[in-house]
Amino acid sequence: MLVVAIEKERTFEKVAIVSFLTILFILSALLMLVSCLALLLTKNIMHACTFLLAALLGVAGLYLTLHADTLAVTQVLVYVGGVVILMLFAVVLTGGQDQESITKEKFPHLAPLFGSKSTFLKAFLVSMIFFVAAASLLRLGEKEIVHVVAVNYAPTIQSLGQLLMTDYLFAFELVSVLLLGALIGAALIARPMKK
Amino acid sequence: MVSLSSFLFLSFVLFLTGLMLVLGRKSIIFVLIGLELILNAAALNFVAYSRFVTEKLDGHLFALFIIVIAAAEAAVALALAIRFYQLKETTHLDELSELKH
Amino acid sequence: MTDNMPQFFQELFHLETSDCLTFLFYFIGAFILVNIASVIGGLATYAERKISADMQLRIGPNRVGPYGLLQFLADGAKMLMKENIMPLMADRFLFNIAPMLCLVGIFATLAVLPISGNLTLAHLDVGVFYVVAISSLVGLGIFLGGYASNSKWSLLGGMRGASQIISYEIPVVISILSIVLLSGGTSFKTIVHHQGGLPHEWFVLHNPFTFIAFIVYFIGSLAEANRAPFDLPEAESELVSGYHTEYTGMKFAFFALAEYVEVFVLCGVGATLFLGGFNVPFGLDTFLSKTPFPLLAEVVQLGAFFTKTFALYYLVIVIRWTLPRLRVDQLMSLCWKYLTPIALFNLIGTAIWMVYFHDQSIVEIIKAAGSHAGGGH
Amino acid sequence: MENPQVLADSSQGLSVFMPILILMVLGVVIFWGAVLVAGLIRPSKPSKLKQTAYECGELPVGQAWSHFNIRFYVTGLIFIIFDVESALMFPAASVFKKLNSIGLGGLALIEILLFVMILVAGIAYCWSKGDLDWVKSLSSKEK
Repeated sequence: MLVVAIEKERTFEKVAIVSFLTILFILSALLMLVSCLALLLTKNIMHACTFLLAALLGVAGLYLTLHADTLAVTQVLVYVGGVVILMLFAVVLTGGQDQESITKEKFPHLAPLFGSKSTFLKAFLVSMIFFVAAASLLRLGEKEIVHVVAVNYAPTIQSLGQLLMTDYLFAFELVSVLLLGALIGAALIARPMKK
Repeated sequence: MVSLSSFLFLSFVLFLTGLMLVLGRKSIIFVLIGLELILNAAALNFVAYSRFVTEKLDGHLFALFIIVIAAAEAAVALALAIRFYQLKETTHLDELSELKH
Repeated sequence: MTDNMPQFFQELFHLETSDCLTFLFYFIGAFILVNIASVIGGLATYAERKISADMQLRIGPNRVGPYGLLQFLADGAKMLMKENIMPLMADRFLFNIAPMLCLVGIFATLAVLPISGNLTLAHLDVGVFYVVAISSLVGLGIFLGGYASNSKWSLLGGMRGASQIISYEIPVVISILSIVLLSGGTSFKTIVHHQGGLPHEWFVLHNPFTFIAFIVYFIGSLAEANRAPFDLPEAESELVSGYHTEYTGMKFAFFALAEYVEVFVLCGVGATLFLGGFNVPFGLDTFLSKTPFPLLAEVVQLGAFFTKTFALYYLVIVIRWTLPRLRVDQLMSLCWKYLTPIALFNLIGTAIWMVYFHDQSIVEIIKAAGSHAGGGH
Repeated sequence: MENPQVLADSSQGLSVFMPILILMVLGVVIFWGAVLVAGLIRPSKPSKLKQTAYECGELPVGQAWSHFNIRFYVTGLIFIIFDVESALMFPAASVFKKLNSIGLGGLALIEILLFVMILVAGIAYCWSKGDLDWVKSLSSKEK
């Protein structure tokens, strides 16, 4: 058993066992954070789509650590195999990446939020520090609840399908009507214009 | 230790990145990327709470519906972006100022 | 019955189960599987050139190694020596990422390939669903490859390749759905468990709808791997080998390797879904697993899986040298106007068949009718 | 081995995803390893002419990122609607056999039938409006 002390909780002495769960969590969280940061810094829109792809794969990895394997696979199938490819098509169809995508000029009359990239990074860092401080403050009070997963919490594809077909049946049928609306609407919009 | 607060932190970062992309960028496609991230942050929260607190599968189904509707929304939004490009030959949002093209 | 591969070996060699030992077994298994898949990809190029030579009454490669078997190693070495040229205005970051995406997408599907009862690396609960999802990374890699090399031909090839792959993914997924409907689970283990060893127990002969689903799956997977009559994106004559025109050296080799390994994975999944995967006829594997050498049962199951997969692979290669190439509009209308409606009505047909006949296959119905008629006199 | 908190193991032990992670990392390592090794072995004499895009020998004309027809997007659009439909159908299909065995098969069949038929109506609309055919020459439409 690879026993490595990751962090000593202040409230109680707990040696974290490096299990695959923690490794998977760290890797996917790292992938997501790095790609989120890269998304903020990049100007090239194709790179942005690739970093979006990496962020979505990171979120799929996080779903795995939450034992939600069906959701992770749906996320990969729908987002990675659909939405990102659609965005790449849209980027190519809207003239590649020659437009300027970052607000270059400063908006004196508007709040600094619409400032240049540097203000964003400063804002990002300040909010990070604020969040970490708040989390650590709150954590003092929060005693680690020993958490036992109930047996019936089995997020397999069968239990999800059963819930979908029985309790959420109305939503299941409604989603197909929504998809029909989206299909007809988008096809109507994207039809070549008759000049 | 992997606990609920770590997932809340991660979805907070996702939400923040999405928000900053939506507000700070001037190209339509960037705004849509930011939107996708915000939707993902919400879905991640649902699953995290369903795993650590409620232990019921409703969170999973809600996240599934979020993914489905986000995909349909992205399809329509990108169709609008392409039509906007056909009319105005640019995707810069400042051109999107009049109601009638 | 142990549930995953490391436990099987730990019991085989009577080791105590431990965390890093599981990781070690998984790592060795993954490494061996990757090498086997690459060698199969290489041998596929050799087999393709040899079979096409036979069909055109000429002798295929026979210089390198006995009967030209090491030809693919010679090609690999040549690729290593080729200079890596990147076009001037190309997008350097995407240019390198694209072949890596293809490769990672294909290697990730290998984890779930159901080679045999205990030797498959990961018996996922969502096996088939996972294979469909991860193999959509390839379409992305192809599009980025086409876009990044900054030439009109490769961009057009990349867009055509990506739109062909994503549109043919729909008939493939819907025909897989009718099999999931029939076997009541997306994990490969339950799908194979519901099929027997003998052909009449396979899903392909279960009912007419699954037979049509097999044909739709086969055509769709041909198109998804850019093979045979659907290889327009890399058609030599029109688009100057499409999206990987600007790639030279090892990156081009990895694009080609990803394509051949993808055909192997799609044939393997097709054999598992429709032709009974690693089921051995007459229950030979259960008999062997009781003998002191349980590994023999695995070897027999491996043999069953690989013969079925290579039979499908041979069909893919023969089709390539018999059918002419489709035009783009024929290709797209075939997918959307013929395959997708057929696959959708097929799905409904399978559901109706299951409700009406209570999941019985044709053979069982005939037997039941026969025994009923016989016993009824 | 498992996280001590998750006592009652839910669907599958998380270690079943370990080979997937290993294979993905292996793919990346093999790709970059081969490219770097090849970088050492092979000659590298970049020249202006060698790095121009290949246009059957002539000098390339115009920018690559030119304007494209929209039919690529319409195909992608129809794909994503059906992709999402199949993503929702997978959980429903994997439970159909169990529902059928306990006698609820007819009800489940009607649900799936309704779900699929609504989307078949969508594709019928696109077919009738000519979105599915690849070459949309408007002139042929008027004749």
